[in-house]
Amino acid sequence: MIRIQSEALAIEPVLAALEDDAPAIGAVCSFTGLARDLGDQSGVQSLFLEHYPGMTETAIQAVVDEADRRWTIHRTEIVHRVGEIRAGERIVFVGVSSRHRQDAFEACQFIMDYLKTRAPFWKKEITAAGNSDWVEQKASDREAARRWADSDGL
Amino acid sequence: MIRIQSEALAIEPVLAALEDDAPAIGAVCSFTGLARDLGDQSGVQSLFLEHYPGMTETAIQAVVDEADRRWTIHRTEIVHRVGEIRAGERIVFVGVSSRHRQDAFEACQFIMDYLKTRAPFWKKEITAAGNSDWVEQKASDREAARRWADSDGL
Amino acid sequence: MAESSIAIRFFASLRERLGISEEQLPADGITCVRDIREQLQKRGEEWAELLDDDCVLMAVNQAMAREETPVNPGDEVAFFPPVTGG
Amino acid sequence: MAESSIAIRFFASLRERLGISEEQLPADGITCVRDIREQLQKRGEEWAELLDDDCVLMAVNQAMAREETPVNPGDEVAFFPPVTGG
Repeated sequence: MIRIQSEALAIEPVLAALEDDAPAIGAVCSFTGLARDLGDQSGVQSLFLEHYPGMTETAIQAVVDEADRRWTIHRTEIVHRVGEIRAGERIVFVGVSSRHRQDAFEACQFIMDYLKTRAPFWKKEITAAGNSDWVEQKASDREAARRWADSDGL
Repeated sequence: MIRIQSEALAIEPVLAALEDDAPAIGAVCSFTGLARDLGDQSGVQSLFLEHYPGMTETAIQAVVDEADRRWTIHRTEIVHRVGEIRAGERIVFVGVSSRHRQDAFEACQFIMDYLKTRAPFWKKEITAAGNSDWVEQKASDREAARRWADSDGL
Repeated sequence: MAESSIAIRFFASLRERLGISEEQLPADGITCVRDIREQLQKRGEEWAELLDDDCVLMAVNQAMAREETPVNPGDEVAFFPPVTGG
Repeated sequence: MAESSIAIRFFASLRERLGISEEQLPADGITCVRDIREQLQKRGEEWAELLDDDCVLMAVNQAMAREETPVNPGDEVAFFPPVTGG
Protein backbone atom coordinates (compact mmCIF):
# COMPACT_ATOMS: atom_id res chain seq x y z
CA MET A 1 0.00 0.00 0.00
CA ILE A 2 1.28 3.45 -0.95
CA ARG A 3 -0.06 6.49 0.89
CA ILE A 4 0.75 10.16 0.36
CA GLN A 5 -0.69 12.26 3.18
CA SER A 6 -0.42 15.60 4.91
CA GLU A 7 -1.39 14.24 8.35
CA ALA A 8 1.15 12.99 10.91
CA LEU A 9 2.57 9.58 10.09
CA ALA A 10 1.40 6.88 12.52
CA ILE A 11 3.63 3.80 12.43
CA GLU A 12 1.51 1.36 14.45
CA PRO A 13 -1.13 0.67 11.77
CA VAL A 14 1.45 0.09 9.03
CA LEU A 15 3.51 -2.20 11.23
CA ALA A 16 0.34 -4.11 12.08
CA ALA A 17 -0.44 -4.44 8.36
CA LEU A 18 3.07 -5.73 7.70
CA GLU A 19 2.71 -8.39 10.42
CA ASP A 20 -0.78 -9.36 9.28
CA ASP A 21 0.36 -12.73 7.94
CA ALA A 22 2.99 -13.13 10.64
CA PRO A 23 3.00 -16.94 10.90
CA ALA A 24 3.86 -17.19 7.19
CA ILE A 25 6.45 -14.46 6.82
CA GLY A 26 9.07 -14.37 9.55
CA ALA A 27 10.80 -11.08 8.70
CA VAL A 28 9.87 -7.39 8.64
CA CYS A 29 12.37 -4.63 7.86
CA SER A 30 11.33 -1.02 8.10
CA PHE A 31 12.86 2.40 7.66
CA THR A 32 11.64 5.71 9.06
CA GLY A 33 12.98 9.04 7.80
CA LEU A 34 12.68 11.99 10.21
CA ALA A 35 12.89 15.72 9.63
CA ARG A 36 16.28 16.86 10.94
CA ASP A 37 17.02 20.27 12.40
CA LEU A 38 20.28 20.33 10.44
CA GLY A 39 20.01 20.12 6.66
CA ASP A 40 21.55 22.35 4.00
CA GLN A 41 20.97 25.05 6.62
CA SER A 42 21.27 24.75 10.42
CA GLY A 43 18.47 25.54 12.83
CA VAL A 44 15.81 24.09 10.54
CA GLN A 45 12.42 24.46 12.24
CA SER A 46 10.26 22.82 9.62
CA LEU A 47 10.18 21.44 6.10
CA PHE A 48 7.67 22.00 3.35
CA LEU A 49 7.22 19.00 1.07
CA GLU A 50 5.83 19.64 -2.40
CA HIS A 51 4.98 16.74 -4.70
CA TYR A 52 3.48 15.92 -8.10
CA PRO A 53 0.12 14.29 -7.28
CA GLY A 54 -0.56 11.27 -9.43
CA MET A 55 2.99 10.88 -10.69
CA THR A 56 4.24 10.36 -7.12
CA GLU A 57 2.13 7.22 -6.59
CA THR A 58 3.01 5.86 -10.05
CA ALA A 59 6.73 6.45 -9.54
CA ILE A 60 6.74 4.74 -6.13
CA GLN A 61 4.68 1.83 -7.48
CA ALA A 62 7.27 1.34 -10.23
CA VAL A 63 10.00 1.13 -7.57
CA VAL A 64 7.95 -1.40 -5.56
CA ASP A 65 7.32 -3.49 -8.70
CA GLU A 66 11.04 -3.54 -9.39
CA ALA A 67 11.78 -4.62 -5.79
CA ASP A 68 9.19 -7.35 -6.19
CA ARG A 69 10.98 -8.57 -9.32
CA ARG A 70 14.38 -8.65 -7.60
CA TRP A 71 13.51 -10.12 -4.19
CA THR A 72 11.03 -12.50 -2.62
CA ILE A 73 8.84 -10.07 -0.73
CA HIS A 74 5.43 -10.56 0.74
CA ARG A 75 4.11 -7.08 1.36
CA THR A 76 5.23 -3.45 1.26
CA GLU A 77 3.85 -0.45 3.14
CA ILE A 78 4.99 3.00 2.11
CA VAL A 79 3.77 6.25 3.64
CA HIS A 80 5.15 9.67 2.64
CA ARG A 81 4.08 12.96 4.13
CA VAL A 82 3.66 16.18 2.16
CA GLY A 83 3.00 19.75 3.22
CA GLU A 84 4.47 21.22 6.39
CA ILE A 85 6.54 18.89 8.58
CA ARG A 86 8.17 20.09 11.79
CA ALA A 87 11.71 19.06 12.79
CA GLY A 88 11.59 15.70 14.56
CA GLU A 89 8.45 14.49 12.79
CA ARG A 90 8.39 11.50 10.46
CA ILE A 91 8.61 12.20 6.73
CA VAL A 92 8.63 8.71 5.28
CA PHE A 93 8.07 5.10 6.30
CA VAL A 94 9.02 2.11 4.14
CA GLY A 95 8.30 -1.40 5.44
CA VAL A 96 8.81 -4.76 3.74
CA SER A 97 7.76 -8.21 4.96
CA SER A 98 9.29 -11.40 3.63
CA ARG A 99 10.01 -15.03 4.44
CA HIS A 100 13.69 -14.15 4.27
CA ARG A 101 15.62 -11.69 6.40
CA GLN A 102 18.08 -10.63 3.69
CA ASP A 103 15.28 -10.04 1.17
CA ALA A 104 13.39 -7.83 3.62
CA PHE A 105 16.53 -5.76 4.35
CA GLU A 106 17.67 -5.38 0.76
CA ALA A 107 14.25 -4.64 -0.71
CA CYS A 108 13.60 -2.02 1.98
CA GLN A 109 16.95 -0.32 1.37
CA PHE A 110 16.45 -0.49 -2.41
CA ILE A 111 13.00 1.12 -2.20
CA MET A 112 14.34 3.96 -0.01
CA ASP A 113 17.33 4.58 -2.30
CA TYR A 114 15.19 4.64 -5.44
CA LEU A 115 12.41 6.67 -3.84
CA LYS A 116 15.03 9.32 -2.97
CA THR A 117 16.04 9.78 -6.61
CA ARG A 118 12.86 8.87 -8.56
CA ALA A 119 9.75 9.96 -6.68
CA PRO A 120 8.72 13.57 -7.42
CA PHE A 121 8.98 15.19 -3.98
CA TRP A 122 10.80 18.44 -3.24
CA LYS A 123 11.82 19.69 0.20
CA LYS A 124 12.04 23.27 1.30
CA GLU A 125 13.79 24.08 4.59
CA ILE A 126 12.41 26.79 6.83
CA THR A 127 14.68 28.05 9.62
CA ALA A 128 13.78 29.73 12.90
CA ALA A 129 15.33 32.90 11.47
CA GLY A 130 12.77 32.76 8.66
CA ASN A 131 15.09 31.62 5.86
CA SER A 132 13.46 29.37 3.34
CA ASP A 133 15.41 27.40 0.74
CA TRP A 134 14.89 24.45 -1.53
CA VAL A 135 17.06 21.47 -0.59
CA GLU A 136 19.68 20.33 -3.13
CA GLN A 137 19.76 16.68 -4.20
CA LYS A 138 22.68 14.92 -2.51
CA ALA A 139 25.45 13.23 -4.48
CA SER A 140 25.37 10.49 -1.81
CA ASP A 141 21.72 9.80 -2.66
CA ARG A 142 22.51 9.52 -6.37
CA GLU A 143 25.36 7.13 -5.56
CA ALA A 144 23.19 5.05 -3.23
CA ALA A 145 20.67 4.54 -6.04
CA ARG A 146 23.40 3.80 -8.59
CA ARG A 147 24.64 0.83 -6.51
CA TRP A 148 21.49 -1.09 -7.48
CA ALA A 149 21.68 -0.20 -11.17
CA ASP A 150 21.34 -2.96 -13.69
CA SER A 151 19.06 -3.47 -16.66
CA ASP A 152 16.08 -2.61 -14.52
CA GLY A 153 14.21 -0.54 -17.05
CA LEU A 154 13.33 2.12 -14.49
CA MET B 1 19.40 -0.95 25.39
CA ILE B 2 19.38 -4.75 25.37
CA ARG B 3 16.41 -6.61 26.86
CA ILE B 4 15.84 -10.35 27.20
CA GLN B 5 12.26 -11.03 28.26
CA SER B 6 9.61 -13.73 28.39
CA GLU B 7 6.71 -11.28 27.95
CA ALA B 8 5.25 -10.33 24.56
CA LEU B 9 7.41 -7.93 22.60
CA ALA B 10 5.83 -4.46 22.30
CA ILE B 11 7.37 -2.44 19.49
CA GLU B 12 5.89 1.01 20.24
CA PRO B 13 8.10 1.84 23.28
CA VAL B 14 11.31 0.79 21.52
CA LEU B 15 10.44 2.76 18.40
CA ALA B 16 9.67 5.76 20.60
CA ALA B 17 13.06 5.37 22.30
CA LEU B 18 14.79 5.22 18.90
CA GLU B 19 13.08 8.45 17.81
CA ASP B 20 13.79 10.20 21.09
CA ASP B 21 16.34 12.52 19.56
CA ALA B 22 14.51 12.71 16.25
CA PRO B 23 15.52 16.25 15.19
CA ALA B 24 19.18 15.23 15.41
CA ILE B 25 19.14 11.79 13.81
CA GLY B 26 17.07 11.53 10.63
CA ALA B 27 17.11 7.76 10.11
CA VAL B 28 15.77 4.71 11.93
CA CYS B 29 16.06 1.17 10.55
CA SER B 30 14.45 -1.71 12.36
CA PHE B 31 14.01 -5.44 11.94
CA THR B 32 11.39 -7.68 13.52
CA GLY B 33 11.70 -11.47 13.49
CA LEU B 34 8.46 -13.43 13.85
CA ALA B 35 7.79 -17.04 14.78
CA ARG B 36 6.87 -18.86 11.57
CA ASP B 37 4.55 -21.82 11.33
CA LEU B 38 6.97 -23.45 8.90
CA GLY B 39 10.47 -24.13 10.18
CA ASP B 40 12.51 -27.33 10.10
CA GLN B 41 9.08 -28.92 10.58
CA SER B 42 5.74 -27.79 9.11
CA GLY B 43 2.69 -26.98 11.24
CA VAL B 44 4.76 -25.35 13.96
CA GLN B 45 2.42 -24.13 16.70
CA SER B 46 4.96 -22.58 19.03
CA LEU B 47 8.65 -22.22 19.76
CA PHE B 48 10.51 -22.60 22.99
CA LEU B 49 13.51 -20.32 23.30
CA GLU B 50 16.25 -21.31 25.73
CA HIS B 51 19.17 -19.00 26.44
CA TYR B 52 22.28 -18.62 28.59
CA PRO B 53 21.42 -15.82 31.03
CA GLY B 54 24.28 -13.40 31.50
CA MET B 55 26.25 -14.56 28.48
CA THR B 56 23.37 -13.58 26.18
CA GLU B 57 23.51 -9.91 27.18
CA THR B 58 27.33 -9.85 26.99
CA ALA B 59 27.38 -11.48 23.56
CA ILE B 60 24.79 -9.05 22.15
CA GLN B 61 26.61 -6.08 23.69
CA ALA B 62 29.82 -7.18 21.95
CA VAL B 63 27.95 -7.20 18.62
CA VAL B 64 26.53 -3.73 19.29
CA ASP B 65 30.00 -2.43 20.25
CA GLU B 66 31.39 -3.78 16.98
CA ALA B 67 28.55 -2.13 15.00
CA ASP B 68 29.32 1.11 16.82
CA ARG B 69 32.96 0.82 15.74
CA ARG B 70 32.05 0.21 12.09
CA TRP B 71 29.21 2.71 11.53
CA THR B 72 28.07 6.10 12.77
CA ILE B 73 25.11 5.09 14.87
CA HIS B 74 23.26 7.04 17.48
CA ARG B 75 21.29 4.46 19.41
CA THR B 76 20.39 0.76 19.32
CA GLU B 77 17.39 -1.01 20.82
CA ILE B 78 17.42 -4.80 20.96
CA VAL B 79 14.69 -6.96 22.48
CA HIS B 80 14.76 -10.76 22.37
CA ARG B 81 12.09 -13.03 23.77
CA VAL B 82 12.78 -16.30 25.54
CA GLY B 83 10.47 -19.07 26.77
CA GLU B 84 7.35 -20.07 24.88
CA ILE B 85 6.49 -18.07 21.77
CA ARG B 86 3.46 -18.86 19.64
CA ALA B 87 3.56 -18.86 15.83
CA GLY B 88 3.01 -15.32 14.56
CA GLU B 89 4.43 -13.64 17.66
CA ARG B 90 7.55 -11.49 17.61
CA ILE B 91 10.82 -13.17 18.65
CA VAL B 92 13.30 -10.38 18.16
CA PHE B 93 13.45 -6.65 17.46
CA VAL B 94 16.62 -4.80 16.43
CA GLY B 95 16.45 -1.05 15.82
CA VAL B 96 19.21 1.41 14.99
CA SER B 97 19.02 5.19 14.72
CA SER B 98 21.61 7.25 12.88
CA ARG B 99 22.21 10.52 11.07
CA HIS B 100 22.78 8.47 7.93
CA ARG B 101 20.37 6.14 6.17
CA GLN B 102 23.00 3.67 4.94
CA ASP B 103 24.59 3.41 8.39
CA ALA B 104 21.22 2.64 10.00
CA PHE B 105 20.48 -0.07 7.41
CA GLU B 106 23.89 -1.70 7.48
CA ALA B 107 24.35 -1.65 11.25
CA CYS B 108 20.86 -3.13 11.76
CA GLN B 109 21.51 -5.93 9.28
CA PHE B 110 24.96 -6.58 10.77
CA ILE B 111 23.57 -6.84 14.30
CA MET B 112 20.87 -9.30 13.18
CA ASP B 113 23.37 -11.44 11.23
CA TYR B 114 25.83 -11.58 14.11
CA LEU B 115 23.15 -12.10 16.75
CA LYS B 116 21.99 -15.15 14.76
CA THR B 117 25.39 -16.84 14.99
CA ARG B 118 26.86 -15.44 18.24
CA ALA B 119 24.17 -14.93 20.85
CA PRO B 120 23.44 -18.06 22.96
CA PHE B 121 19.79 -18.72 22.14
CA TRP B 122 18.39 -22.10 21.09
CA LYS B 123 15.01 -22.67 19.46
CA LYS B 124 12.85 -25.72 19.87
CA GLU B 125 9.88 -26.18 17.53
CA ILE B 126 6.64 -27.62 18.87
CA THR B 127 4.09 -28.79 16.28
CA ALA B 128 0.32 -29.17 16.62
CA ALA B 129 0.91 -32.93 16.42
CA GLY B 130 3.05 -32.66 19.55
CA ASN B 131 6.45 -33.14 17.92
CA SER B 132 9.22 -31.20 19.56
CA ASP B 133 12.64 -30.74 17.99
CA TRP B 134 15.62 -28.45 18.36
CA VAL B 135 16.17 -26.24 15.33
CA GLU B 136 19.39 -26.74 13.35
CA GLN B 137 21.61 -23.73 12.65
CA LYS B 138 21.19 -22.66 9.01
CA ALA B 139 24.11 -22.55 6.58
CA SER B 140 22.51 -19.36 5.18
CA ASP B 141 22.83 -17.72 8.62
CA ARG B 142 26.50 -18.68 8.88
CA GLU B 143 27.10 -17.24 5.40
CA ALA B 144 25.20 -14.04 6.21
CA ALA B 145 27.47 -13.45 9.21
CA ARG B 146 30.60 -14.34 7.23
CA ARG B 147 29.91 -11.52 4.74
CA TRP B 148 30.82 -8.99 7.41
CA ALA B 149 33.98 -10.77 8.53
CA ASP B 150 37.17 -8.80 8.85
CA SER B 151 39.65 -8.34 11.65
CA ASP B 152 36.79 -7.64 14.04
CA GLY B 153 38.11 -9.57 17.01
CA LEU B 154 34.67 -10.98 17.76
CA MET C 1 -9.67 22.72 -27.05
CA ALA C 2 -7.77 20.51 -24.58
CA GLU C 3 -7.17 18.06 -27.40
CA SER C 4 -5.33 20.61 -29.53
CA SER C 5 -3.18 21.83 -26.66
CA ILE C 6 -0.60 20.42 -24.27
CA ALA C 7 -0.71 20.96 -20.50
CA ILE C 8 2.60 22.19 -19.10
CA ARG C 9 3.39 22.02 -15.39
CA PHE C 10 6.27 23.35 -13.31
CA PHE C 11 7.25 22.27 -9.79
CA ALA C 12 9.24 23.42 -6.75
CA SER C 13 12.11 25.89 -7.36
CA LEU C 14 11.34 25.96 -11.09
CA ARG C 15 7.72 26.90 -10.42
CA GLU C 16 8.79 29.63 -7.99
CA ARG C 17 11.49 31.14 -10.20
CA LEU C 18 9.38 31.12 -13.36
CA GLY C 19 6.38 32.37 -11.40
CA ILE C 20 3.99 29.89 -13.03
CA SER C 21 2.68 26.47 -12.04
CA GLU C 22 0.78 25.45 -15.16
CA GLU C 23 -0.36 26.58 -18.57
CA GLN C 24 -1.75 25.27 -21.86
CA LEU C 25 0.51 25.35 -24.91
CA PRO C 26 -0.84 24.99 -28.49
CA ALA C 27 0.15 21.58 -29.82
CA ASP C 28 1.04 22.92 -33.29
CA GLY C 29 4.55 21.94 -34.36
CA ILE C 30 5.27 19.95 -31.19
CA THR C 31 6.34 16.34 -31.61
CA CYS C 32 8.65 15.71 -28.65
CA VAL C 33 9.73 17.19 -25.28
CA ARG C 34 12.64 19.02 -26.92
CA ASP C 35 10.21 21.08 -29.04
CA ILE C 36 8.47 22.33 -25.90
CA ARG C 37 11.68 23.10 -24.08
CA GLU C 38 13.06 25.08 -27.03
CA GLN C 39 9.81 27.02 -27.43
CA LEU C 40 9.72 27.94 -23.72
CA GLN C 41 13.38 28.98 -23.70
CA LYS C 42 12.61 31.67 -26.31
CA ARG C 43 10.55 33.54 -23.70
CA GLY C 44 13.56 35.31 -22.21
CA GLU C 45 16.83 34.98 -20.34
CA GLU C 46 15.37 33.49 -17.14
CA TRP C 47 13.46 30.82 -19.10
CA ALA C 48 16.44 30.07 -21.33
CA GLU C 49 18.72 29.62 -18.35
CA LEU C 50 16.43 27.65 -16.05
CA LEU C 51 15.27 25.22 -18.71
CA ASP C 52 18.75 24.82 -20.17
CA ASP C 53 20.10 23.35 -16.98
CA ASP C 54 21.17 19.72 -17.44
CA CYS C 55 19.57 19.04 -14.10
CA VAL C 56 16.01 19.83 -15.19
CA LEU C 57 13.91 16.66 -15.16
CA MET C 58 11.00 16.12 -17.53
CA ALA C 59 7.91 13.97 -17.42
CA VAL C 60 5.26 13.15 -20.01
CA ASN C 61 1.90 11.98 -18.66
CA GLN C 62 3.47 11.55 -15.20
CA ALA C 63 6.29 9.27 -16.32
CA MET C 64 9.95 10.34 -16.49
CA ALA C 65 10.83 11.43 -20.04
CA ARG C 66 13.79 12.43 -22.23
CA GLU C 67 14.28 15.08 -24.89
CA GLU C 68 13.16 12.59 -27.54
CA THR C 69 10.02 11.38 -25.74
CA PRO C 70 7.06 11.95 -28.13
CA VAL C 71 4.36 14.42 -27.10
CA ASN C 72 0.80 14.40 -28.48
CA PRO C 73 -2.11 16.85 -28.16
CA GLY C 74 -3.82 16.33 -24.77
CA ASP C 75 -0.61 15.18 -23.06
CA GLU C 76 0.67 16.58 -19.76
CA VAL C 77 4.33 17.61 -19.77
CA ALA C 78 6.14 18.60 -16.56
CA PHE C 79 9.48 20.26 -15.81
CA PHE C 80 11.05 20.06 -12.36
CA PRO C 81 14.36 20.04 -10.45
CA PRO C 82 16.05 16.86 -9.12
CA VAL C 83 13.82 15.26 -6.48
CA THR C 84 14.59 15.50 -2.75
CA GLY C 85 11.96 13.42 -0.97
CA GLY C 86 12.40 10.65 1.60
CA MET D 1 34.97 -25.16 47.96
CA ALA D 2 33.77 -23.22 44.91
CA GLU D 3 37.29 -21.90 44.55
CA SER D 4 38.77 -25.38 44.09
CA SER D 5 36.15 -26.48 41.61
CA ILE D 6 34.92 -25.48 38.16
CA ALA D 7 31.23 -24.96 37.33
CA ILE D 8 30.18 -26.83 34.19
CA ARG D 9 26.98 -25.98 32.33
CA PHE D 10 25.18 -27.62 29.41
CA PHE D 11 22.48 -26.06 27.23
CA ALA D 12 19.68 -26.99 24.81
CA SER D 13 19.97 -30.35 22.98
CA LEU D 14 23.24 -31.11 24.77
CA ARG D 15 21.60 -30.59 28.17
CA GLU D 16 18.67 -32.77 27.19
CA ARG D 17 20.71 -35.59 25.71
CA LEU D 18 23.22 -35.70 28.56
CA GLY D 19 20.42 -35.33 31.09
CA ILE D 20 22.27 -32.69 33.12
CA SER D 21 22.25 -28.91 33.18
CA GLU D 22 25.09 -28.15 35.57
CA GLU D 23 27.65 -29.68 37.90
CA GLN D 24 30.84 -28.87 39.79
CA LEU D 25 34.08 -30.48 38.61
CA PRO D 26 37.23 -30.60 40.80
CA ALA D 27 39.79 -28.18 39.38
CA ASP D 28 42.72 -30.59 39.89
CA GLY D 29 44.69 -31.18 36.71
CA ILE D 30 42.59 -28.80 34.63
CA THR D 31 44.40 -25.98 32.83
CA CYS D 32 42.31 -25.44 29.70
CA VAL D 33 38.94 -26.26 28.11
CA ARG D 34 40.40 -29.31 26.36
CA ASP D 35 41.21 -30.91 29.74
CA ILE D 36 37.54 -30.67 30.76
CA ARG D 37 36.23 -31.96 27.48
CA GLU D 38 38.56 -34.99 27.57
CA GLN D 39 37.65 -35.76 31.18
CA LEU D 40 33.91 -35.60 30.43
CA GLN D 41 34.25 -37.76 27.33
CA LYS D 42 35.60 -40.60 29.48
CA ARG D 43 32.17 -40.94 31.11
CA GLY D 44 30.79 -43.17 28.34
CA GLU D 45 29.82 -43.49 24.72
CA GLU D 46 27.09 -40.81 24.76
CA TRP D 47 29.41 -38.27 26.38
CA ALA D 48 32.31 -39.17 24.09
CA GLU D 49 30.16 -38.76 21.01
CA LEU D 50 28.23 -35.61 21.95
CA LEU D 51 31.29 -33.69 23.15
CA ASP D 52 33.44 -34.88 20.25
CA ASP D 53 31.26 -33.18 17.71
CA ASP D 54 33.07 -30.36 15.90
CA CYS D 55 29.89 -28.36 16.27
CA VAL D 56 29.96 -28.17 20.08
CA LEU D 57 30.58 -24.59 21.19
CA MET D 58 32.38 -23.74 24.41
CA ALA D 59 32.39 -20.70 26.67
CA VAL D 60 34.55 -19.75 29.67
CA ASN D 61 33.02 -17.25 32.06
CA GLN D 62 30.28 -16.51 29.51
CA ALA D 63 32.63 -15.64 26.64
CA MET D 64 33.16 -17.88 23.61
CA ALA D 65 36.23 -20.07 24.09
CA ARG D 66 38.49 -22.53 22.24
CA GLU D 67 40.18 -25.78 23.25
CA GLU D 68 43.23 -23.82 24.40
CA THR D 69 41.35 -21.23 26.46
CA PRO D 70 42.79 -21.36 30.04
CA VAL D 71 40.49 -22.43 32.87
CA ASN D 72 41.06 -21.57 36.53
CA PRO D 73 39.38 -22.72 39.76
CA GLY D 74 36.13 -20.83 40.21
CA ASP D 75 35.54 -20.42 36.48
CA GLU D 76 32.29 -21.27 34.71
CA VAL D 77 32.65 -23.43 31.60
CA ALA D 78 29.74 -24.12 29.26
CA PHE D 79 29.13 -26.54 26.38
CA PHE D 80 26.32 -26.00 23.89
CA PRO D 81 25.20 -26.57 20.27
CA PRO D 82 25.35 -23.91 17.50
CA VAL D 83 23.02 -21.06 18.38
CA THR D 84 19.64 -20.56 16.69
CA GLY D 85 18.17 -17.33 18.07
CA GLY D 86 16.82 -14.31 16.25
